[in-house]
Amino acid sequence: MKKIISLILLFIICLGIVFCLQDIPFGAAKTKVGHYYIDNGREETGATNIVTSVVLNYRGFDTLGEVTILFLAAIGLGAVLATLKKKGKRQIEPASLILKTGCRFLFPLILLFGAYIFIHGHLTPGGGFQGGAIIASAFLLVYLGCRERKINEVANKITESIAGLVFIVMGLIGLTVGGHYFLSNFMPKGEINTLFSSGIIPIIYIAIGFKVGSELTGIIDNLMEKS
Amino acid sequence: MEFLSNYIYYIGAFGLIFIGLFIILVKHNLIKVIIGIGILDTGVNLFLIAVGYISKGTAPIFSKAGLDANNMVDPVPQALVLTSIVIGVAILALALSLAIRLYKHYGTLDLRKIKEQRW
Amino acid sequence: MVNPILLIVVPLGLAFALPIVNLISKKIIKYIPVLAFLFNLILSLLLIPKVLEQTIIVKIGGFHPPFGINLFVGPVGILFSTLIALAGFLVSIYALSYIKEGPKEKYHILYLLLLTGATGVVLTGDMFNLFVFFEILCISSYALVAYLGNKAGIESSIKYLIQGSVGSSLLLLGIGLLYGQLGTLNMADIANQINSISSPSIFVPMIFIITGLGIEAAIFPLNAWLPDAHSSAPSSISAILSGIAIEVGLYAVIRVIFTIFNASSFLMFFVFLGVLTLLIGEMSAFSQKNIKRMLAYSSIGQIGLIMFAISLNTQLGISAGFFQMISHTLGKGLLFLSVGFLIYKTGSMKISSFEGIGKKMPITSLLFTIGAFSIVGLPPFAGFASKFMIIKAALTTGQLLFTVLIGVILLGTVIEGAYFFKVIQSIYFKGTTDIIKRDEAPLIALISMSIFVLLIIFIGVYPDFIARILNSAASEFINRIDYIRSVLG
Amino acid sequence: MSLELLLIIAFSGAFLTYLSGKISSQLRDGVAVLISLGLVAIVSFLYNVQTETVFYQGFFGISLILRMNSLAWFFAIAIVSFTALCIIYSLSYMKDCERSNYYYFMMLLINASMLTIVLAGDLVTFFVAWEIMSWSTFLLISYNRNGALQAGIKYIVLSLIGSMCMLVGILSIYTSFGTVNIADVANHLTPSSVGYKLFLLIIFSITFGIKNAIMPLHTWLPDAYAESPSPFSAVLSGMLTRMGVFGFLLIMYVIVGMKTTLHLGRGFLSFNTILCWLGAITIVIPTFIAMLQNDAKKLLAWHGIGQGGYMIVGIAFGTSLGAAGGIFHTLNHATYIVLLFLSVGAIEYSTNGLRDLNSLGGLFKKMPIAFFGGLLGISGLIGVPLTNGFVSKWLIYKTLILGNAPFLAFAALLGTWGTVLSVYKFLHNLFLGQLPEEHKEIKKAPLTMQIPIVILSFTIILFGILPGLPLKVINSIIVAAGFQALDINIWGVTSETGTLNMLNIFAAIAVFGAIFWGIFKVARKSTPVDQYDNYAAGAAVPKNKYHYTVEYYAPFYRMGKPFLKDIFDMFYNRIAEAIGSICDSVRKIYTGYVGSYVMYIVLFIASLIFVQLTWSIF
Repeated sequence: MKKIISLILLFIICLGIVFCLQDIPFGAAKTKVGHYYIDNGREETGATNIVTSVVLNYRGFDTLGEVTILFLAAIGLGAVLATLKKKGKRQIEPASLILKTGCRFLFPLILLFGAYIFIHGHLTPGGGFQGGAIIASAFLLVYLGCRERKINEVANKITESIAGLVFIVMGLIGLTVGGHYFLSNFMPKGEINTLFSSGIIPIIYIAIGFKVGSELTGIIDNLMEKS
Repeated sequence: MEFLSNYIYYIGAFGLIFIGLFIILVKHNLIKVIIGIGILDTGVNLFLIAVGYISKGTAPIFSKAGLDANNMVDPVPQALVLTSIVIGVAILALALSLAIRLYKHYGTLDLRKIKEQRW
Repeated sequence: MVNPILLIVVPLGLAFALPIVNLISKKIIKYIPVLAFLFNLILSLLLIPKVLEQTIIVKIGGFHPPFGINLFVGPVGILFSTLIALAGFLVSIYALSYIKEGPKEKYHILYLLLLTGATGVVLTGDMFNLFVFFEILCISSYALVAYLGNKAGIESSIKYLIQGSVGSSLLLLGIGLLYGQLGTLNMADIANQINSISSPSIFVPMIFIITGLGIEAAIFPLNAWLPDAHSSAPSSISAILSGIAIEVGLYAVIRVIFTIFNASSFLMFFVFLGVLTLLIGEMSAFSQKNIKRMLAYSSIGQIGLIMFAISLNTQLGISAGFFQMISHTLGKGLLFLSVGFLIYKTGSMKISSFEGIGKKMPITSLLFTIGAFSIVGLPPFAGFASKFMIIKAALTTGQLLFTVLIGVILLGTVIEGAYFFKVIQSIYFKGTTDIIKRDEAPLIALISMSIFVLLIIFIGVYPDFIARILNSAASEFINRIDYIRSVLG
Repeated sequence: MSLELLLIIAFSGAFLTYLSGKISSQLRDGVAVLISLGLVAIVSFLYNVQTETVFYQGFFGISLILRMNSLAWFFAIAIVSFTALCIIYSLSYMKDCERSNYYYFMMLLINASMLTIVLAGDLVTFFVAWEIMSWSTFLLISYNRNGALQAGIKYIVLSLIGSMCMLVGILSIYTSFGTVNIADVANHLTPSSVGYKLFLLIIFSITFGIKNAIMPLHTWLPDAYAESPSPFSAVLSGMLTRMGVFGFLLIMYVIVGMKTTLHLGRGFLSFNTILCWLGAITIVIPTFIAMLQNDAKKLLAWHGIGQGGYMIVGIAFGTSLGAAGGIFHTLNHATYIVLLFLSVGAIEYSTNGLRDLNSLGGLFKKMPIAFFGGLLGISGLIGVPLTNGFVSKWLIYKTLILGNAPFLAFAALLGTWGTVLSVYKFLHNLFLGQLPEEHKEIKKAPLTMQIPIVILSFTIILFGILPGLPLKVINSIIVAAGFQALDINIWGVTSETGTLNMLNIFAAIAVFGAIFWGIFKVARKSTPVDQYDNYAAGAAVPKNKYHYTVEYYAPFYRMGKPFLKDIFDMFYNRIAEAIGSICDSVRKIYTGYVGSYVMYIVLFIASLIFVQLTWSIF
């Protein structure tokens, strides 16, 4: 009965959306704002990856919010799981030697790859979030492979905080020096398509990379340890 | 057939959205409901990407010279999806942690039995 | 130069810095929210005269509005940000003595972020940015509802989360549909172009957006999370959720309806929905045994009243709605805060357990009583002035329908009065007559609650104090052309 | 002395009393008495002053006005004097009670708010003061705990309904005319339509009818009177309830205006005729219900309702004689009902809270002052010549007879018969008959309780013999309302169809009284016996076996009980229960199952889309 009602209701919503979608033809030419970004993005921000220029410059404030949400998730997760009583030492079956060695071997490589991704965020596909996620996966690998190892929570927290503060401070510097706009790209844009270009974007992306990496690691840590 | 090829992304996106909603509506298990939320999120993200797509377009990255700016897909939805994915992750993480705590309290994840807060 | 962006950035930065501060010293973290919102309060108050003269458009990153994100600091925005900062400041003072257990630094971070999200929602001029800040608001609420980690809190939190995330998905879907049609995310730009597209394809995204925002705003069929969440959260958070969060949600809804979609025909539906919300809320509250649940249902009722007032779509009606929001924030905030210590001392949320507490905690009980009087709308408290204005607004329209609906609303008020007075009777006139040892709430909490009381009485006696800003706020909603012009230039 | 200052003294006095109570209770008593007597002095100095001042403009820019005229002064002096007497009375009555600071604070706050009501020159001030009065009264009604809680809720709910009606009325006036100044409103209202006037009259009548306890709206009153502390019951019945009469005067004769109010409507269905009939019903039924009461205060409470009917009949009948009678009756009623409540209070005080008529009796010798107070009180209530009740009732009867309203007159008379029967029960069961054993040794009522009783007894006689004193003020009130002036002299009223001259009546009664006293003295044959010197069928009656006061009027009780139920009260209770159960079922929609919550959300969207796609109304 409930299923039938649900289906009927969803069908009605579906009809409404179909009516609406008639006005949004699939695969049509770009819309106003997008067009502007593609045309002017390189000159205004100095990034070849237009998505990055949108994420960090045109809509940088959204990204600040986004970073905040991830931070929020990490803190919220901690708050929810904090009062959980830890069970006694969990019986951990040590991993095999091959797995351990593999982990040890892969761990720095993954970190390096993650760093590469977020450092080159303004040039190639990728960026802070992707790179951060890759870094976090390295820590997850350690958790899975070398089970007795733990991350240094204090260091993790400090990284997280400082990375967040860097973002804010960069924005505030923009507010004071760069034409009095928050998050304005006050640094020299450099030569397009080189590593040291596009002003504050790489700096912020590095900060985001660290922040996302440490936050996701924190989440993994919390979920592994407290449950 | 042409219709399908024209609208396949929309159909896929809304298919996911409705599957997600349907799961949330009819399933009793909390984990399944959380999976439903995940599917719903994914559907919305897919829809956003589909909105920005143009036929046979390339990624909006000027990685090498000679790329046609008119043939690039809209970068805005991609930026939005980036944000939306992060939000989805945050919600899922929080939901799972809550599910863990809830299981500790109730010993079940059947939402029909978790009804202490009502009326 | 005072830049309104600091209203968002400073609390955010402090929230990011809090984990480090916690490592240095665990004692000072609880003062950080106080400082942050004191700063916000001062900044907002400084900005008010400037904003009333001319709206401030903050371009973030220096990009011109349709291409970059902008903040729209108009009378409404500054009114709300002042209110948020004020409530945040007072509640954080209260929390100095109230939050004693749990991971405290996480509480303070979440609290800061909750109110930052709220400030962002009211100030932003970009649709997607609205969504982002809305999510900050929602996710921090989910976490804070579960903060105590008890059965009720976790259960309410997960239910809230499920409904909230469905809502946010719908909201994002609506934004996506809108973007697909108009190719822009800036609110003013959307508003500018909205007349160019056909009505069914604008209606569907509007419904999705309104529903998504309406879940947080506790509009009637979407508000099932509210009684659970507000009653299970720590009382300081309940005060913020009831006083700020749902009102910010409602702000977002009406901003969407008025400014973006200009859907005045939809407002007629909202009038009825408002009355329905009010009745459902008050009737559900009527026979509650649990005090916090009762207050939560009463918030639903108040939201209905605000919806009704604003949906009248007149200058007077909208400013009356804002006035009611202010008086609700103050009144309900005070009620939740005072109830927090009543519950703390009796160890139970049952109304019956408060019998005779009037002797044990006379000041806290008095504060509760004043809050209740204000919410019911008795003079000389703020609730009366706002209710006066709402009825005046409804009668000024001269339509018989609104007069009849006002009758229904006043019936709801009578029900509200009945259950509040029952609680007051239990507090003062039930239980033993023996002399009980005084066991008052801590001084710092009493001070913060007393400021609420002073404001309630001051605004109730001298409503003209905020009349100007309310009027400008209402004009901002009525004149959407001005909004568009001031953003797009 | 400006009116603002008067009100500032009144309100700040209340707070000052509360604060001084924190220091010492003697100080508080002193401050309370000082404030209340001071108010009496100030108000009496304001006699014959006519002023109007704007005192505040911060409330949405509305000019809030205080105004003094004869109507306001008449009520103001009554309010402050009765409250002062009750405060003095309370000094010993409330001595050992808990929360006495709170009690005095609320008494003075109610006093101040009533004062503001009568001095209000605009409707917003009126409403604000009205509401302050309502909630502070609620807080004081609930003071006695237990049964008082129910009474308090009943009171405040009805009161809220009333004030919401009034709020709508006031705001409708404000939005129509842009002013709330009573005088201006009266001017603006003259040319407006009959329907609008009728709407205003009805909506305000609900408010004032609830406060004045007109018959279908009276249900809060008996419990509230009975459960309050006695001095407050006195204020409640004497003045607070009669704010309803003030309100009726205001809306009928000041705002809407005398000429339009009378015969607004068609024939029998005119507004004031219906009000008259409601008044008549209010006279008759409660008086007979009162007869069946066994709680002394409840008995008085029902009389309070009944006497309110006389005032309404007098005012609503709409002749100068009637209006004067109604207003005068308000004052007289206050005098004797306050006196009666204070007497009952004295008994309560002496017998540790007993007020059950079945278990008391024979207190005449123990408490002579209370007895004389009670005696004069009931005489006033009945309307025995030489008491003030006689004069006002005479005016009302005369109005009804002259106005060709025999049925109303009969109802008024019937009410008096009922009153005679029931108050005799009151007097007998309290003071006459046998003294129960356990009351042999009772506390003596202290001086501060006796002084108000004596003063009030004196006032009853004074106004009974010299009705011209208050009637002079009343005359100016009715003249201001647009009625013809009455020909008043110090002894009574002159009119073409018959003159009331208390001097003649006084002389006649004095002569007859002297004769009867002489006969009684000369022909006296009785011998006093001890209380327990009783015999039945030759055997000594065991103590406490035959107690005269138990089941007084038992046959009548059996006859009347099926008919004299308070059906309205039952009706309201039924409604309240129904609303309660509806409310209870409404909240069941919050089932606790999150799937259904999401279903609501989806349903909301789907139905809106469905409506839009089908009819496209948005």
